[in-house]
Amino acid sequence: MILSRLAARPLLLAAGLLLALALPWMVYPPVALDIACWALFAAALDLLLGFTGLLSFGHAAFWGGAAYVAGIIALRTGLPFPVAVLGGAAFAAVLALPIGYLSVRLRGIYFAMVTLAFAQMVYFVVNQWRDLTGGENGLQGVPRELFGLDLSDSFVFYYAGLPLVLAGYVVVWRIVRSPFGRVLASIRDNPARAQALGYPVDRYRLLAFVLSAALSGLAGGLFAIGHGFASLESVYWTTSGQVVMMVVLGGIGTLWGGVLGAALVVELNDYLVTSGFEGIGIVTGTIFVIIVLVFRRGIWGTARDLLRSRAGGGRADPPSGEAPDGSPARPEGVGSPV
Amino acid sequence: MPRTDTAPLLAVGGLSAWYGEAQVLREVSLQVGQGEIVTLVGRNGAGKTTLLRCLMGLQGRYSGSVSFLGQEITRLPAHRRARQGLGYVPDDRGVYSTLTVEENLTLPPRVGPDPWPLSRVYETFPRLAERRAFPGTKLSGGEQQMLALARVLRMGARLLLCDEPTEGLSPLIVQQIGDILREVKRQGTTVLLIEQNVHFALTVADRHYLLAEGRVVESLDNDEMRAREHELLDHLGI
Amino acid sequence: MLQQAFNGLVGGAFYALLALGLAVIFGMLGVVNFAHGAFYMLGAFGSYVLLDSFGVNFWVALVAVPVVLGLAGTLLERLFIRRLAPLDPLYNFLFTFGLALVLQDLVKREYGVQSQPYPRPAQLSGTVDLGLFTYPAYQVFVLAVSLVVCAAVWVVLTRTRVGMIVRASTERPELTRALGIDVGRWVTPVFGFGIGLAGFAGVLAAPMRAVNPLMGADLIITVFAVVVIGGLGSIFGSVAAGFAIGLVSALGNLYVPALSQTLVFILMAAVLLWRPAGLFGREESPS
Amino acid sequence: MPDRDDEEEGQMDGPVLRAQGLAKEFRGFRAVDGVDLDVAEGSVHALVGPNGAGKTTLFNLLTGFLKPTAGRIMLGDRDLTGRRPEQVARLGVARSFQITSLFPQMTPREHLELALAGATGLTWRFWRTERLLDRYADRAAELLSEVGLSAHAGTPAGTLAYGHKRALELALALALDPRVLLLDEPTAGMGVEDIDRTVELVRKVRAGRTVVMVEHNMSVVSSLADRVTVLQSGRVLVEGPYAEIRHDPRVISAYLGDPHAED
Amino acid sequence: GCAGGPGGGGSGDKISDGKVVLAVLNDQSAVYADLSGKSSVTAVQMAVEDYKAKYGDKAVVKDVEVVSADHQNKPEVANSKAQELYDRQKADVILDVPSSAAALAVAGVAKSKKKIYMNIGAATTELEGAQCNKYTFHYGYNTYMLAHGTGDTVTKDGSKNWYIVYPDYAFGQDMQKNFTAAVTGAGGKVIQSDPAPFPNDNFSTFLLKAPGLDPKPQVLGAMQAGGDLVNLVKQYNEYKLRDKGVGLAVGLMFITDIHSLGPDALAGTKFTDAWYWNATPDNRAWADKFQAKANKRPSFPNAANYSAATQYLEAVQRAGTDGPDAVVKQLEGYKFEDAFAKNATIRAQDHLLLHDVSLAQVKPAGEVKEPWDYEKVLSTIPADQAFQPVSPACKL
Ligand SMILES: Nc1ncnc2c1ncn2[C@@H]1O[C@H](COP(=O)(O)OP(=O)(O)OP(=O)(O)O)[C@@H](O)[C@H]1O
Ligand SMILES: Nc1ncnc2c1ncn2[C@@H]1O[C@H](COP(=O)(O)OP(=O)(O)OP(=O)(O)O)[C@@H](O)[C@H]1O
Ligand SMILES: [Mg+2]
Ligand SMILES: [Mg+2]
Repeated sequence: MILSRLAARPLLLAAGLLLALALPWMVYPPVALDIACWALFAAALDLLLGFTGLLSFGHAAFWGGAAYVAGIIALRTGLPFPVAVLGGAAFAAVLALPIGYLSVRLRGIYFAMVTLAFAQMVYFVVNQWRDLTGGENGLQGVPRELFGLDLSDSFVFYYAGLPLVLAGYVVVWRIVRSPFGRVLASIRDNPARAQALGYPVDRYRLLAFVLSAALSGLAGGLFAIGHGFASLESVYWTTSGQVVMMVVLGGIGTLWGGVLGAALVVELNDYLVTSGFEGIGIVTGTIFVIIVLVFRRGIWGTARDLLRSRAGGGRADPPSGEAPDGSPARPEGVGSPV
Repeated sequence: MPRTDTAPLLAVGGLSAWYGEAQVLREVSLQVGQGEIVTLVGRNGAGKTTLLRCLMGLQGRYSGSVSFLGQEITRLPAHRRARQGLGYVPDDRGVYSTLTVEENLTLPPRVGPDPWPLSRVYETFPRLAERRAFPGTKLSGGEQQMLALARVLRMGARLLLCDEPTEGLSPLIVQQIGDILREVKRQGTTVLLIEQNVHFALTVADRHYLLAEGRVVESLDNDEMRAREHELLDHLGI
Repeated sequence: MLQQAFNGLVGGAFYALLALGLAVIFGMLGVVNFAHGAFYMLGAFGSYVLLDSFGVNFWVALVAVPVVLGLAGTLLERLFIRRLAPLDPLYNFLFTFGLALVLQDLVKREYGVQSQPYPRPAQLSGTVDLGLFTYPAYQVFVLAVSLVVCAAVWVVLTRTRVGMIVRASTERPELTRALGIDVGRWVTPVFGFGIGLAGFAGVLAAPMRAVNPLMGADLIITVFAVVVIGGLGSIFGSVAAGFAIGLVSALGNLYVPALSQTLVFILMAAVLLWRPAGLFGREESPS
Repeated sequence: MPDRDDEEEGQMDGPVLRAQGLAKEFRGFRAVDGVDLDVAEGSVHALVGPNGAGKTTLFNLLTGFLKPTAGRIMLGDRDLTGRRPEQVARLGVARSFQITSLFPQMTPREHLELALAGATGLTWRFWRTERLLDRYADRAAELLSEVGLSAHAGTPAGTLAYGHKRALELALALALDPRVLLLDEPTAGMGVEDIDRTVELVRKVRAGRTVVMVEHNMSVVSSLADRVTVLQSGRVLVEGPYAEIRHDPRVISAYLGDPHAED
Repeated sequence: GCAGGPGGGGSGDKISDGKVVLAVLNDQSAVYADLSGKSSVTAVQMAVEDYKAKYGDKAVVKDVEVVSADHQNKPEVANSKAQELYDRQKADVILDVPSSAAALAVAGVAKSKKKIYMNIGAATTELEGAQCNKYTFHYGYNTYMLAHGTGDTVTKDGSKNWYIVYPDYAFGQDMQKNFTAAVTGAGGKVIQSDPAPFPNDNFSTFLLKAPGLDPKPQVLGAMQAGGDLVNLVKQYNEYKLRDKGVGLAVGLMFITDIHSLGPDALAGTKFTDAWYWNATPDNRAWADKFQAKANKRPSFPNAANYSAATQYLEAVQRAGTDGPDAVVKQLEGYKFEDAFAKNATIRAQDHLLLHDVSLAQVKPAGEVKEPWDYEKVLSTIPADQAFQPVSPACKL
């Protein structure tokens, strides 16, 4: 039993890696890159939502902001694309500092509203700063440069970009399993207590916010290079909503769930676009509503619970949001720990 | 010994309760007669709070039967039970932060034959009168406890279910609460009390049920309790 | 200038009405209703459909549409919101987000994205002389009505037993039931009422704003900012901030057009820096 | 009743924690109203007073959870006034909460590891593995057995019985190895056996520390406290050793009621 | 796929995959859905039928397929879908793609895949400016044409003083610039131009300000589009600016806008239209055919899509192959006339379609005789004046 558990993790990791490598064979390569980028974005958001207990509804600002910066770097300097992408991620981190500084003092739902509002502000700035961003025409013609290699084929570019995504993923995973991650979880569960133990709660939240933003930026920058442009759409609030949807669909606080959610949402969108069905929002919105109502733990979370109860091992955690002592207290975060 | 001359106000039969897979009450049966003060004693985690939650209809999973005033109420929702005359003082005091002290007091409907008027509440608890316009949770712990008790008195409940009403109260206030309970009893109100403080229990109660590991292990009257106090302290760690 | 200020207040009336509904629902149920904008849109569409397909005039719509939407809200609460209420409030936020997408796209599918025409009611098509300047009668009407509605709601919530019961039910539903109050009976109508308010704002908007499926989506984010500025959980603050922001953005358009779109958000940032709980929000207590 | 430590035994070195003219106003209501408090190094100092006297508020001020309206707080020669809770905790003032406050999904062991790691800066290392925290396992186990929680080291705190939660609270405060330990009603809601154990525990941990406790249980106060400050309506009513103040008529009328202890 | 099948009439290896695939990529669910969504797919299908009917057995391509995709007005989706249409669905040409960001994104794909792309719905002049490329064609209208048509004509008609309100984003800024140039060029004066938030539903600030400007403007130039335009016009009427002597000229208006506002709200407003269904009997004949299929009157993008598809097929017919380079060669400099484009040339230097456009005015409701009968054509602006000269930024 214990042995099989020990073996399960590396096996799972290997399977994941294999899947990541095989993806462009299974789906259309540009879509594969979309999935990879969104998956990283979802994981970065989950770092905040599931592991710190903060629902950011404004992550489009970091994803999109980084997309523009990466695009501008690539366009104006012609540096290799990983440099541009990292530049975008760095920008996202810097942008996250003031936004995070103002937002992390707020709790739960207010945090969501305020991040949403700040992201909208970023949207307006990008829209108006036309000389730099191209306004609503978008930033067009971003090159994919890597020491003169020919990356114009999406299939090839997927493999060129994949290491960045995987690296980002490892970072997320690392953070969650670090001492820092443990503190985040405690802050999520009881911030006043954490403070009394000597932890400057808001600063931990801020660092988590900045890290999450940087990783979102990494994903967004790569996304922009992959598509060859950055558009206003990427900083719009629907993008924030979309990534939250992916995380919730996959399972909050599960890390891997986000990947699943990203893959499903991207594929679904891709399918609906050509299906001739008007009203994509009806389908995605309905799925989202059903998940929130019925499978609150998301696909991954639900599956994991089923497996666990089947295996008869440790009992399943109580549904997140309900304190295990049945007290009517409303915890501030959404997530439950892994 | 349980009085047999009147039909019991509250009768509990074969009550079991669970949290998840953990069973915390096992076949608990007890009776409380009209006008009695009965305490539940037992060490931390014995299941006292859970028992009260079952009586009030707040416990998620339980089996057995509860009857009040001769009527079966096992399946009634909580608010219907309250309307029949059950008054609940939860162990966390249950004070609303979004309501002022006075609103906290006047929130529940009057249910019994003899509800206290607000003026009497304020006479008895002058602290509350002073802070009447403040949000409920801005009161100190002890003040909140008073508020919770005062609230069910104002409701005029026939049976008070009090979960450790003296916890965290100063000796003076504890004495005062003892007085109130005795006064309430004189008026014919019945009280089922959870109490850790055996001295206090002895001064107010008529009878005691001892709970251990979810079972009623003893039913004692005041004299027996006093006589066996030390033995019980040693064995049960009350 | 004075005229501009007045005009700002009229714009602010919509923020205020929406913020009020949002704050009532939030204050009472702890739910931040992302679909509020969608219901505003449904209000406007409702009056359009009534007029277009059934010839029902504005005045009837002004009553009927909020009532119907309010009932729909009641149903919504009964079926869904209630199930999520005991959980973290974020779940209801997410739920209403999904709902907003669905509602918006349903209307889009039915009527397309084009803006639909809706005339001003004949009685209000003239102008009113306000002493210092004349002003379109309809706008004066909007301002007056929304002021009255906001005041009435505030009184009900803070000064009546209904308000008290609903506040209690929101904070500790289980305890409130144990104190003899049938919580379910109260929470539902309040939610319906909040939705009705959004619908009411929508009907008011129809004659002066473009009636299309997207009209609520962007507005709601600004209203969020308004609510944050006004003070978290403060009904009075939300309404006051609604009017104030209307005023500020009208003057902003005039004097600093380059900032006009970001002004609300800059204000929000400033308020957060200075008073994290908003202008009228309650100070948080320890632990 | 209980044997109290001789007054000479605790080395009274002058105040380690000192409040001067401390006041806190809530919307015009003065919950703490000009309190001067000197807590001697190494002593156990009890705060008693009727409900609503301002004891918890005073604690919140001392630990930075509330900002004082007026007055100063000194720890040794350091000024604590206006510092944030985590800074106060780092500087050596730890507290327990009157209403238990834990991380419901974490086990007691994890609680303690977290408390122990807090001061080290280790917890900023988001790139390291959490096994790093294992280095505190021994000390955590020690603390758990001290408070009698060894058997529950691996149970999620949310499902512990109340008494155990209180014990964990205490262990957490101890884990910070504070100079001054503030305990808000450490025995509230406990049975006699647990109370005795807690008294023993406090007696044990006071060595080398200063303890300030709010307590309503007079037998606990009498057996532990070197000095007692009686608060009423936000002001200091009387201060002195327990033996003195228990007979003070003002204290009796304001707080103790008619002669309380039968001893 | 029956590539090189028997009886293929020699088209076999000349036609890639044995068939020609026309892909309509446009907005079928967001803001432009009514203007040019599925109805444009219908228009393209009409073009295919007409092509087959015209050439019958002589048609170079026997097998013409029309596919479509919804880009939801999201450039990312447009970008991915364009790649997929070219790669997987073997599209030989992509048509339509409204909104500038999506249009430019697809132009990039066309360039790298070396496949033909004929844009219809985008207003940006970037397509024939800095972002132009060998495989991209711009069809129908652009900001220069809208601004110059209206600005020039209205000024020359006597409204010399303008107050311009434009939405603060790329399209609006473009329009503002072009309008100012046109007005000044025609001897008028722009007294002030103000950026308005976008999106925005409250324009009263500007409307209140307008009559008080010194000198008083004779015409308010509104550069808003879609919902914002509707808001602005509603409020313009509310404040009775027309009565105060401030007329209204609109930068971009589609017939669908008039339909949604009701003609009375806009009566008298002048604007430039690329094509109006009831302008000539010829237009009307096509509009009738269209209505039989689509159940509504065509917007100009509908007609433009028809025209683009027709001209593409004609070019394939002339080239005898669907090889992109050969087709491009056939399209460049081609002069023609069809149901949409009159006096038309595809300019070889930048692939912009030049054609006659009209200055139109909205009829008051009293003059509307049938559904969608909203416009009166005031004058025709000849193709060579309607569009801008070749931009030096464009290097094909
Ligand atoms: N929400 C819960 N989930 C799981 N177990 C619980 C929960 N609440 C209580 N328990 C367990 O049920 C048992 C009985 O708890 P209960 O609160 O009824 O005890 P009690 O006698 O009131 O104790 P105390 O004197 O500490 O209040 C305890 O072992 C406790 O750990
Ligand atoms: N955040 C607050 N806002 C307003 N008043 C408050 C606040 N916190 C405490 N008070 C008031 O300050 C007074 C002192 O409260 P405190 O909790 O300090 O009392 P206490 O001495 O600890 O009482 P107890 O022993 O009952 O816990 C009380 O009257 C209380 O109502
Ligand atoms: Mg209990
Ligand atoms: Mg206290």
